[in-house]
Amino acid sequence: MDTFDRYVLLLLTALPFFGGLALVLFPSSRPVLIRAFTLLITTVTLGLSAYVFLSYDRSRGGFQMVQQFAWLPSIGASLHLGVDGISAALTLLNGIVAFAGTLVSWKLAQRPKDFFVLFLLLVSGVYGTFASLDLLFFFFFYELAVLPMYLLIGVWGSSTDFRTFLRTKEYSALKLMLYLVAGSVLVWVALLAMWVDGGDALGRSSFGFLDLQSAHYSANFQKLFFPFLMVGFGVLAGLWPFHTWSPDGHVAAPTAVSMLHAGVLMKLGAYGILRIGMQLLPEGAAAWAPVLIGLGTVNVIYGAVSAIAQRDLKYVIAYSSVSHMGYVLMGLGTLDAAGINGATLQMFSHGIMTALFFAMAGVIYDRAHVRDISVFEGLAKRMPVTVGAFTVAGLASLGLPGLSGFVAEFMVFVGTFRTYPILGALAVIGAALTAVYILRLVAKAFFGPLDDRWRGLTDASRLEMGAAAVLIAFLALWGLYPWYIMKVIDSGVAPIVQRLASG
Amino acid sequence: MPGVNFNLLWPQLLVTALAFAVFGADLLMRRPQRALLVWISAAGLVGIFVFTLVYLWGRNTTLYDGIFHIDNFSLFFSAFFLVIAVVVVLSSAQYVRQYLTHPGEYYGILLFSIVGMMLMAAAGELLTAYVALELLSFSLYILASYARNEPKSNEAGIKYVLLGAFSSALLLYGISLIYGAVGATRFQDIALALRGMEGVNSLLVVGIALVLAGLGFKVAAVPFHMWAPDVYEGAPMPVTAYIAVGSKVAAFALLLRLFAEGFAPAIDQWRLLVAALAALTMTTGNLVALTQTNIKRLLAYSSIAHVGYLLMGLAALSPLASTGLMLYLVGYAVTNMLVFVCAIAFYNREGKDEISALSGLAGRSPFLAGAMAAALFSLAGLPFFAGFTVKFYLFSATAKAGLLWLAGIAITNSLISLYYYLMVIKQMYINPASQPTPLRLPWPMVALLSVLVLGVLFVGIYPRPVVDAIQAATQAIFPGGMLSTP
Amino acid sequence: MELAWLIPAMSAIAFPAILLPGRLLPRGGAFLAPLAILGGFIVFWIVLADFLATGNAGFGITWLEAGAVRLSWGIFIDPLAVIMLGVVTFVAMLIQVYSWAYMANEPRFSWYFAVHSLFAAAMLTLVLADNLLFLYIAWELVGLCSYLLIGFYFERRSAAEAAKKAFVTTRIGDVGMLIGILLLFRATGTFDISTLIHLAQTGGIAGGALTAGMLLIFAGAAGKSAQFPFHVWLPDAMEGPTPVSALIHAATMVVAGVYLVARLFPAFEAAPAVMAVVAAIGLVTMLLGATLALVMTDLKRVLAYSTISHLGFMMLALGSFGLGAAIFHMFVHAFSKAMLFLSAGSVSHGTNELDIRKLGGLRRRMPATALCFTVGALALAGLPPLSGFFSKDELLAAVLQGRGGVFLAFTLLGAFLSALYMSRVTLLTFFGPLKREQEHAHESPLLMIGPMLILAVLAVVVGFLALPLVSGYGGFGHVLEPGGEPFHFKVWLVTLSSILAAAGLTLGWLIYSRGALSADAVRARFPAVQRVLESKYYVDVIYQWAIDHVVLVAGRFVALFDRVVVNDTGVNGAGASVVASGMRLRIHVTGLLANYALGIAVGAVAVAVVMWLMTTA
Amino acid sequence: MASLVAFSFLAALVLGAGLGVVLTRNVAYAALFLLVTLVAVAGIFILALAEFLALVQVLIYGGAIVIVVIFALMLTRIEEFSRVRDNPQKPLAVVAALAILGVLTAAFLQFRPAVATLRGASLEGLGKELFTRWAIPFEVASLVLLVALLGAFLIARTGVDRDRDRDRDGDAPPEGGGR
Amino acid sequence: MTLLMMELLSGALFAIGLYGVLARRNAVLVLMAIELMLNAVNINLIGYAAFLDPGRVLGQVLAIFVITIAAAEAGLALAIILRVYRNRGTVNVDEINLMKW
Repeated sequence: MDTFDRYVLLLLTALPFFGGLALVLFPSSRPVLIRAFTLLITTVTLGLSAYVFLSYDRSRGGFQMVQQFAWLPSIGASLHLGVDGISAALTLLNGIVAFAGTLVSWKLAQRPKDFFVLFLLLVSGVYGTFASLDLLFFFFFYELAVLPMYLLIGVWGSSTDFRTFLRTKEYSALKLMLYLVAGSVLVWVALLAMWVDGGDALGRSSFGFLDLQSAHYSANFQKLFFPFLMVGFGVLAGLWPFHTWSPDGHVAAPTAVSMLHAGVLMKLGAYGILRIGMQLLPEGAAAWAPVLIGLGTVNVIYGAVSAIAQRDLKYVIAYSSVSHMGYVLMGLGTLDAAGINGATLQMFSHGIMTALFFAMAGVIYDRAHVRDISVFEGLAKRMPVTVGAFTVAGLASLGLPGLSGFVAEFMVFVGTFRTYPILGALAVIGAALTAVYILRLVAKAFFGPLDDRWRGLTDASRLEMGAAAVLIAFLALWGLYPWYIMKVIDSGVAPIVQRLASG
Repeated sequence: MPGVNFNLLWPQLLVTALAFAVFGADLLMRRPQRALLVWISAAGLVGIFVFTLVYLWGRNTTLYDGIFHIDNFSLFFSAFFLVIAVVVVLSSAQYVRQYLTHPGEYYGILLFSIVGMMLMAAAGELLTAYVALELLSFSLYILASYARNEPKSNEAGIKYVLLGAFSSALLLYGISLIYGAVGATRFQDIALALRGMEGVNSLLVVGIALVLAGLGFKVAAVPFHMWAPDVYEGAPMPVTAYIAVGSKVAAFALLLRLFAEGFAPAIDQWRLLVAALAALTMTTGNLVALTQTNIKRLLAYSSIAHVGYLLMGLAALSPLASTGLMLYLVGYAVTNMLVFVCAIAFYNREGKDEISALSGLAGRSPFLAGAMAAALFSLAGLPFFAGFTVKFYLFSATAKAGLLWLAGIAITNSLISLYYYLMVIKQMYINPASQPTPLRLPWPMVALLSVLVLGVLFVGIYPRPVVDAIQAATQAIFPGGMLSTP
Repeated sequence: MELAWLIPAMSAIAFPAILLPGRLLPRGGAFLAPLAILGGFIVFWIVLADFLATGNAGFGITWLEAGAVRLSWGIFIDPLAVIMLGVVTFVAMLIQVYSWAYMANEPRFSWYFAVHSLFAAAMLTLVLADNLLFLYIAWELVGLCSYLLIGFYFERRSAAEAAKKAFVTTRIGDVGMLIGILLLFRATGTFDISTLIHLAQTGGIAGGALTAGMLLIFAGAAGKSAQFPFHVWLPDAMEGPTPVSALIHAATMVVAGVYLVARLFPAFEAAPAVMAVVAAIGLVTMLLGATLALVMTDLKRVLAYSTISHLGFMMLALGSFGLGAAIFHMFVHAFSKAMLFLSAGSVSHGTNELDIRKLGGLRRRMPATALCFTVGALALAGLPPLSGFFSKDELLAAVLQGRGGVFLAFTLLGAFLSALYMSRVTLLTFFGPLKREQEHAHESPLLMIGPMLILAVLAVVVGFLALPLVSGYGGFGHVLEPGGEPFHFKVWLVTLSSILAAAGLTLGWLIYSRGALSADAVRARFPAVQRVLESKYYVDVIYQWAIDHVVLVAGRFVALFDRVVVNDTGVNGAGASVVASGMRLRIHVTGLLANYALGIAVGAVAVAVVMWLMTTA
Repeated sequence: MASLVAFSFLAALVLGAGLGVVLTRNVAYAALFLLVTLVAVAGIFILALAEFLALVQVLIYGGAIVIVVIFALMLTRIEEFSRVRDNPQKPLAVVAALAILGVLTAAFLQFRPAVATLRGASLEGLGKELFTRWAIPFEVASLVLLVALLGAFLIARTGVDRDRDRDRDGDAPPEGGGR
Repeated sequence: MTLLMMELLSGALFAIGLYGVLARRNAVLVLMAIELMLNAVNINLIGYAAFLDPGRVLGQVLAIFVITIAAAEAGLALAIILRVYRNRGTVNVDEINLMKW
């Protein structure tokens, strides 16, 4: 299987990409064929990503399943793929969410072909980012993952009327796109600086991650450019105060896109901070960690408090994402093995959790055509499975033990308490705030007597239930049995922590 | 004549001959047959393209003591111009058929301008470069005012010709000062004089400055740019495409050789200036483009912005930067041709060039909308289109030359540009169509668009063959790596 | 002994087993739950036998390892754990049997049993956990299950709200607890309870950290055990099915807090300031519960406030260094309170009514229920020689010894009130003439009466366990605190407390049965007191105000800030200013050729000047 | 000395007439002033021993350009003919002109190359050079002239292009007139 | 007569022409002003050819080209101006501003 191992990452990235392109040739009049093909692709990629995750040799560590193709030798860029423990886990996450996303998009009626083409391109971009060991291609895929968002939200999204003001899908799509690209402006500048400086140190130009890892950047350089990466990637990770694209964007997006975006894409940002920022610029990371962890704390509290006041179902979820990404950022900011492990697991578990949230919110919105919490009452009676799954996601988000969110958050807390106990305490309080808004929502919208308006609602379809089941299964699996995934993640985190400690 | 080998000018001669042939054929043919002229021109150009590549491949020589250079650089650009010409000829077909009685005149003038462009890339001397530039410019003045009864076209013509003459005067005065300072006009003589310069040779400095101003006008660099939007808007659409792509590539070919072979020794004196011009140009272009409602005007400002990026390559002058600049030219050209051909295809059907007219295009013609979206994303520098790769390369090269701040400004600018490109995409994909009738394209248009889309993707995904060719071309103007090679 | 983990495991497995494949079995597989807990109860005896033979034991497996942090899943068995295991399995089992009949007509029958199982499993895990992290995990699951069970009738708005309130309120305490655990972890690097205790006793933890940590952990305990000011959720938790109340009040949930303090008792002892807080909170809670129990009109609410009051007793005892007394009181209280709730359930089953003003004379229709309830009430009132009498006396002794006279006086007041409200609720419900509305009241089926009777018997007899009955057994408290003295009566205290209990009962009888004293008259006499009591000391009002005016307002403010300042001003403003600068900039393209030419000329001059300057520079 | 006097005279004429071109309000006068300037410049050429250039100057400018200019003037708006106004940015134009003059003057004064004695080129040498080394640019220049003539013809000729109703392909007639 | 005089004459004429381009409204007059500027170029070229260039020829060759192309340019520009006049009835460049911004 060695040969297969070397090509699996390429396959994983290329399959959705070319699948998407192939989908262009399908006749628009055969939506079933299009969906089935998409499902086939996402199922196969789920299998492949599971293979990557399971066959990753955690005892050996390091980058595995490596493959390299020269691309532009004159500037030292090559298509260099490989995964370590962190990216192996996140690859799996992408596989799961993409699969579930396909299932919940089954009934999409408006221009399904175009939708799935863009959807697959998005998926491909995410796989590519996680698998890239070359900064140019990292950036390439990173942008590729952002690119389809504009159309996906702009065309298939929904506008929200708050009566006092309006958030149109066009506005949200535009803001999201410009914001994320604005973040990548900083990233790009930092990458170029690292390329130039690293090239001087190495004596040859290279965008290769492993090459640049051995280029020793001066402390001043690192301190200068780490914030570029931190803020640049932070934008995608929802770093306060650069987060406002996220609620509007997530709310406006169609269900599957919200799932993928909040579930996976935001993780790209955190992954970028970790992989490029912290691993390549450890001294810079050390100098800026207090800022990162501080902003992360603001994220946690600010997002949670904002979520309390939201009336729209998806806005609650969206602000909860802001809040939960705060834990990821805090975990990264601890520079501590436990914290970074927790942050990575939090990426994973928040990805699953928020995908579940959005999937179920999508089911509700699909049936009820409104998302205003105040008009819902007693939905649990008519939609027990949907509501149950939503509640599971809610419980995971408030850090209930037994679901993976707890393990992740707990690790972050442990890390934070080691470094900044006060912030750690605030983060724990954030978890209590989560309970407040989630339970308020559940109590208001799902429980209570069934309103007559909602007597005609139907529960989730089998496919939607399937999606929910897959997601819940992983929430519970890593909640009850985190040992395996933590081992894999830790094999990736350990070298980073070592670099942080020695740098 | 000693040391002269006219054989090496076969491509230029052939294009000239083709131009005369087209003129003559137009006069001899009856009206319905004249529709064939587009094919004759295109086929001729393709033939010359093949011939040029086969015949001149690997030659490296100069004619007339360095007045002309027959090297990989000029070969690369000759081939480049021929490709551009083919696309422009093909995309003009419908315009010509609809509005012109004598297509031969149009194609003939177009072909003459190609000769001018090829000579610009080959010129190693200021006067020759000037004459070649005027051949191109005159053709463009004529083409810009080709819609004789359109007030906007007239206006474009008069502004273009008067300002062009004005800037030519500045350029010529600069040449005269350089001549006075150096006693010669060859690029290498200038370089020699600059290298041997002790203290300040004010005549040379002012001369270079005026040359820069004159050529700055041709590429529409700020503050010499204000003609561009008006001319773009006023000129017939295929001509706008040609001005946007062809004249700019040619002017940069000239600039690149002039700077690399002539001005390079004084790089410390002009680097920051060019960098500042680049920053000013891209920022102005992008900011003003934000407010446009006409697609041609939007693209005019957008191409001003792109000139800013291109000037970065000049400011960062080095083999790497020059490779980046030429790669950017390739990406810019193929992308801009795509976007213009899309606009032309739309205009041919609808007769509208307002952005708002594009609303709902995705529903009316998914292919056209897709092609246009690809072009716009590419212009914005998003992956996996040409724009991403070429920007990344050029910006990297700029950063390498110690101009990271400039690259930063450029990257920020490409963010600003994304906004207005998205506005167009929004019209096409999100806004509903005012008249939802399907929009069908003639097959040649579809074929042309397909080729261009493939080109945009090719440069974006697998740029290596192009880069290899460009590196060969770059070696010709950087003999022995005059500047430090990274 | 290693089998101990089976006890929670069986119930834990019952949860998914009922939910997933269970739907194919008769009655939705609900019978798996009682089977599982019965299994647990059987294993308990094996464990007990082992324990008596070998003493304390524990073992664990690694659960998670990341960097230097290693978390293990382990169990630890000591007398406290064994006692709790017994109580929990036994009471849970009885309640499940009872529920089988009580819940028979519910649509979500199997769901109820599934969650019930999980509840028991969580509580048992909590009891067995050898480290704080796992204790916390089980702790949270207990909270979840109580949430699910309290919200069982989620169609009722009040049930939904009550469930939310219970979860959120306890969660707030849990936050403190988690912070406390993490603080201790930061100080010691371990979650292991024995290690922590050892370090605390040997001064291995800095005083500040220990005090802060223990205080925060106590916040968690206070939340779960409904101590002031976290007590508000408990009365509302009555919205769940009555057997659930029995479970929560007797064997699980509320005793978790007491158990936690007991589990960490040596560590608490090492932080005397925290102990004082524990005692004070316990005292306040005890009085608060007792006074409110006196004015409630809902049968279950009276019992709920009585629970609060008794939990206060337990905390008070713990705070007075009386570990044995507290646990013994918990033990006794578990049986009595479970039985009282089951009886209340029986009442509601027979009459569909729980408002004591509408009940009365039920002993004529429901004699068994009446008997059980009365026994339980008397036991809790501390009438000798029922179980409550023993536990109360041990408790009083502990308070006297640990906290002195003032605390004792208040404790006695509480004991008196306890007797008073118990007599009130019993007399009003079961005695006196049968109300006309209750003509159709009927006795409950045997499946319900059986567990009640068993518990009634226990409520009568378990008190004697306090006494050193056989050699080698130094009484209940002595088992827990082997170093302490065996239990003995302080005669004056016994007498005093018995008199007070009797006085309370008598007063109740005078007021509510004989009508010799008018409750209304008392009320009219002290309108302010009346108002305060009926408003439940305004605690709920204050909370509601805080939620409405602090939390929600803060939420709205932040949301508005986010929209108006961060988004509309910061983001849109930045975008708009770019576009605006474009608008401003574009006027330079005037359309006038002369201007264009001027631009070119000025540009040329500027380029020349700049280049010249750069050359000379 | 004589040359200096002649140069001064001619320079004064060049500048005076040049100012006349840009300052006079009568278009016809401007054309005449231009003619004067051109001839005076030709005189300067003679002083600089470039007789052939002087000849070219008089023939091409004096002949061709001025005639074309006058021809064009005939066609321009009659009422403006004698009273053209300048545009409002005149003050700025003065500043710009002075600025460029200042830069140039400074450049001329600062850079003083070693000057050889004044010497003219032989006409023979000029012709030889022009048709050997500069043959290609010369040919290109002829192409430029051709293009200019052709363009002038194309643009200035009267008559309309093909009417829209004669479109062969029957496409929907686009609006906008084919810009 | 010295080189400097020629240079200054050329510079002055160039500045005058430049002023004319910037200040004139009539397109034909603008064109005339440009011709002045080109003449200034030629004075310079001839001057340098006469005083500096050892070959003496290059400047004159350049000047011939300049004159040729200037003539062609004038012709073409006039044709365009004529066209504008026919269509718009004016040659005032200040009035030719259909397109702006």
